Amino acid sequence: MSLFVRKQLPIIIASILGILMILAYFTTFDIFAQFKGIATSWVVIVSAVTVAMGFVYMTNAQIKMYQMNKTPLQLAYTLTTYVFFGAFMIAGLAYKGDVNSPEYQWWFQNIYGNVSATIYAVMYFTLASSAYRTFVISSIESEALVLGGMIYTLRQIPLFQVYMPWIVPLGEWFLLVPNVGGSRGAVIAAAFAALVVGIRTLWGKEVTLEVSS
Amino acid sequence: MALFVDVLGGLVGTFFIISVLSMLWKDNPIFRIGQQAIIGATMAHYILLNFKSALNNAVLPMLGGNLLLFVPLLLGVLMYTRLKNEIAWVARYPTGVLVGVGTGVMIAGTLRGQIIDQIKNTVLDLTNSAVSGNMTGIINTLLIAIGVVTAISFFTFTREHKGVLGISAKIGRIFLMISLGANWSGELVWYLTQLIGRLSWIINTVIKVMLLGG
Amino acid sequence: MSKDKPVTFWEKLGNIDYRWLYALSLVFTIIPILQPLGLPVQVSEPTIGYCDAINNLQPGSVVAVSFGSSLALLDEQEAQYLATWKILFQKHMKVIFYCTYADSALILQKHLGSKVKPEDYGYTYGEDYVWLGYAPLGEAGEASFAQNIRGVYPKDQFDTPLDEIPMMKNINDQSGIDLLIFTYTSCTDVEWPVRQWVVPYKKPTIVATLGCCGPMAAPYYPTQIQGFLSGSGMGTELEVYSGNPGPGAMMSDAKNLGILPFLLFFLLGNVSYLGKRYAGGKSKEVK
Amino acid sequence: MIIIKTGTYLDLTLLIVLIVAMYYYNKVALAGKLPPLRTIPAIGAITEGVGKSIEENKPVHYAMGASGGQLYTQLLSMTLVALAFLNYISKLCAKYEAKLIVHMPYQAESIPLIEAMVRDGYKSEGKPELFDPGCLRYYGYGALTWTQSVTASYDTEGVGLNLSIGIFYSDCPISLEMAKIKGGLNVGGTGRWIMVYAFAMMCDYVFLGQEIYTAGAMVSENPLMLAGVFVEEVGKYFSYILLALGFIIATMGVSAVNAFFAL
Repeated sequence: MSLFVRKQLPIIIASILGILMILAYFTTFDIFAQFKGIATSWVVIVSAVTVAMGFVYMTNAQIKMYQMNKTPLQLAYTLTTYVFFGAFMIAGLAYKGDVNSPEYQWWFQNIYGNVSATIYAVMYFTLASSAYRTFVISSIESEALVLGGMIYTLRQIPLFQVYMPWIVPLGEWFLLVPNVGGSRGAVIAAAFAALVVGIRTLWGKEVTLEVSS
Repeated sequence: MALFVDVLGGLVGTFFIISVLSMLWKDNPIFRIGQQAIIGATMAHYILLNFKSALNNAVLPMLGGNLLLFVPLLLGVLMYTRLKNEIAWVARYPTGVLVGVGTGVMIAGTLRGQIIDQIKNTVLDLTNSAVSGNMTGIINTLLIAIGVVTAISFFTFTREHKGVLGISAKIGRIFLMISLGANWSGELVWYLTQLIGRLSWIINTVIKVMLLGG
Repeated sequence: MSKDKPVTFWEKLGNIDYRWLYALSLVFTIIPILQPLGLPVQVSEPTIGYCDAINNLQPGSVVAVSFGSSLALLDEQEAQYLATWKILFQKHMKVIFYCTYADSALILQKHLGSKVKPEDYGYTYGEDYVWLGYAPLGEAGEASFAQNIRGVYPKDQFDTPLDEIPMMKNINDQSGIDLLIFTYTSCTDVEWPVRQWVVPYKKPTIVATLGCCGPMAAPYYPTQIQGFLSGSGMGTELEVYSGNPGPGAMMSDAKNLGILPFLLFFLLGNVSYLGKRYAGGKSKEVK
Repeated sequence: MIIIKTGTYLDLTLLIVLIVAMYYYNKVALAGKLPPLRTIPAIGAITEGVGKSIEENKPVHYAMGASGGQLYTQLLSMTLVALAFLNYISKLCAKYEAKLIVHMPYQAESIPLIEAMVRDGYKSEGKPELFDPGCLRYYGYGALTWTQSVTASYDTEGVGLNLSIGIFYSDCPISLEMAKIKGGLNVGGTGRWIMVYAFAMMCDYVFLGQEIYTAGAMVSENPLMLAGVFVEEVGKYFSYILLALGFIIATMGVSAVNAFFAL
């Protein structure tokens, strides 16, 4: 197959599609808006069909882990993955209503629901330990970090709201004035960088895509 | 008394909560069993949801006569060529389609939502305060505007942070740090609530109600 | 934790094994769950505004609840929801529930099925409240709902066409709704009801969200939204203000105590830093 | 006939300004006349971290976020930057023969690009045989399985350098802190401002917000990517001008401001 077909044509397709999407945003021509509607629904389908590839790579990783550590315990870990994979697949396919069936929802709520909620809980610990290490008043910048963090933390704890009522307006002020100023500036700056990446992609000069070719 | 299936659900849920929390202590078989189980479970969930979506939104409508939907289905299948080195280049086509559409969506959304609207809000906040004559409001919104300008100046890379730019960048960095602290704080207390919620569920629902019948 | 072994007292103070912090946090959080302490709560203005927006409606007014809740984040918002449902039913509002997130239907099923049963307040399904099921609306969907409810939800959760539901006979769009309660978990979503309900129709609106999303909602209060709840803290405030005890009180107690180990470690970290800086050379080594 | 939608004139102006600036700076870059950029300390820390990994005989971990493979959303630019860094770290690992582990995001559609970046990294250092497909780890759907699996990987395989760049949500507070606790050198950043705090607090070296894009250009050493940094600066000047114009128009009242920004 020619170099053009293997390398350049996919990049040209990306550029053309991107430009058409932008025309849908800027122009009054209905045809572009219709095209945008079709294209955005198509990419969801492409993505959905691709999903089983994850299973291949997951299996690769499981094999790799077992090769690195050939013990009965590691084998048990690996088997656990496939047992639960099978259980969810069966629960999701065998019952009426598939993923909405009570049987599937039982699995989903008791495992997925609890684990996802607990993951957020674990973050409390990681945030607390990182603050123990980092929230040290050693420079103007770190003082600003500590001030923004601690005052708003105390503002959210009911006990401090009652016994230190001034913390409420002060916490709100930090949140609604310096926080808004800083974050708006950061968002704008990052947005320009994102735009440049976008324009470079349309130009056909995005290095990432070139490398992948 | 709670139903057996509820009790079983409670115990399974409790096992997984303890499994996740145990990773804070150190690596252990309970954590690893839970972690591996979740990989399998989420993989299956992801496949089920997506294949159902592909079936309902593409395969069935295509069989119903909308032949154009063959194109995204084919593009999706072409992604799998990545698995074989000799034909891996074919996967660039569906990737190009995704990236092209994504770029257009990104540029259109970023221009207004993340740049022009942010500037508009900065101007409008100050204008509204000035019109209302609220002195505190004017000072606050002026501070926001200063924060915006100086924070942007911090992200200047083509010149060294010296002179006026140095001062501005330094002020901007202070605004940015306060913002980081506030973001951290908002999430810390939220996560604490999540911790309370899970512990409360184990103690008040699983132990007291399901097991002790309270 | 630094890789080098701490030598001085000050260094050791700044290098305590994190697991002590984790263990103390767990213990301090569990105490109030086992034995609620009933520590006081101060009710804030946005919570009062939220509650009063419902209280000020005439009995029989129609309230639409856009319910976008997630199972994983329920701990943060359940107190808000349960107190809100209770207030709505106590005040005899006619309620239209519609779910905008996949998990929301499961949550609502549990709430209305066992935790706050509308029937206990003398409600009849289809006459006093309806549940329109789940559709991933997004902002465009919210706009469509305001313009034509049947266009988005032609049937209710139980597959009954809306035209066959008595309560929905004369309710076709936003004009038949007196108040919107919008619940969400993605901070920027607060803009949706503002853009699609408040700006075009001046519809009274209140919102409920996560604690970390409060700052994004605050700028819209009180000019565009009449009140807002962010996090379980404000859920507790709503329980207190409306006189409907719920899970929030225990949450607040646990928060009050659970945060203390962190505050202690924060102080230790700073004492360690100051000690190292000002007395580090002279400090006695602790073996 | 009006072909441009009302309400997009300002957007279009900004886009044209950026395109013209890109054309200009691309020419300057290809002529080799771009001035040097301000240094970002975190870039140097990446090489330092690879050295540390080799010294300690531990792997280099690369993470682009549990949801970091978004190819058709508004966050696409961050995915592309993360891929640029992946290519860079692959080259470094190939060059110094450090072991690399890539924790892939759950979006399976991004896997071909990820694999291509790593393969290219090894190939461009002349050591394609060192590439091990088993280094690409996939963990199923969502942040919860990802954070747990990444933590398990730190535990069982160790961590020398943990480079985390891309789209991060509530997954990074666990992965970064766990890498730190396990003795890893944390370097990273995200363009999502709401999560930058986690990087600022848990990383030894951090890229604050936009810095990931600039650093991405610097590590690529590609003149066109470096030219992009100058284009971004032009954009920032545009935003200052827009802000100043807004304030001038504000003297005519709130409705004038609304009318101007509705252009």
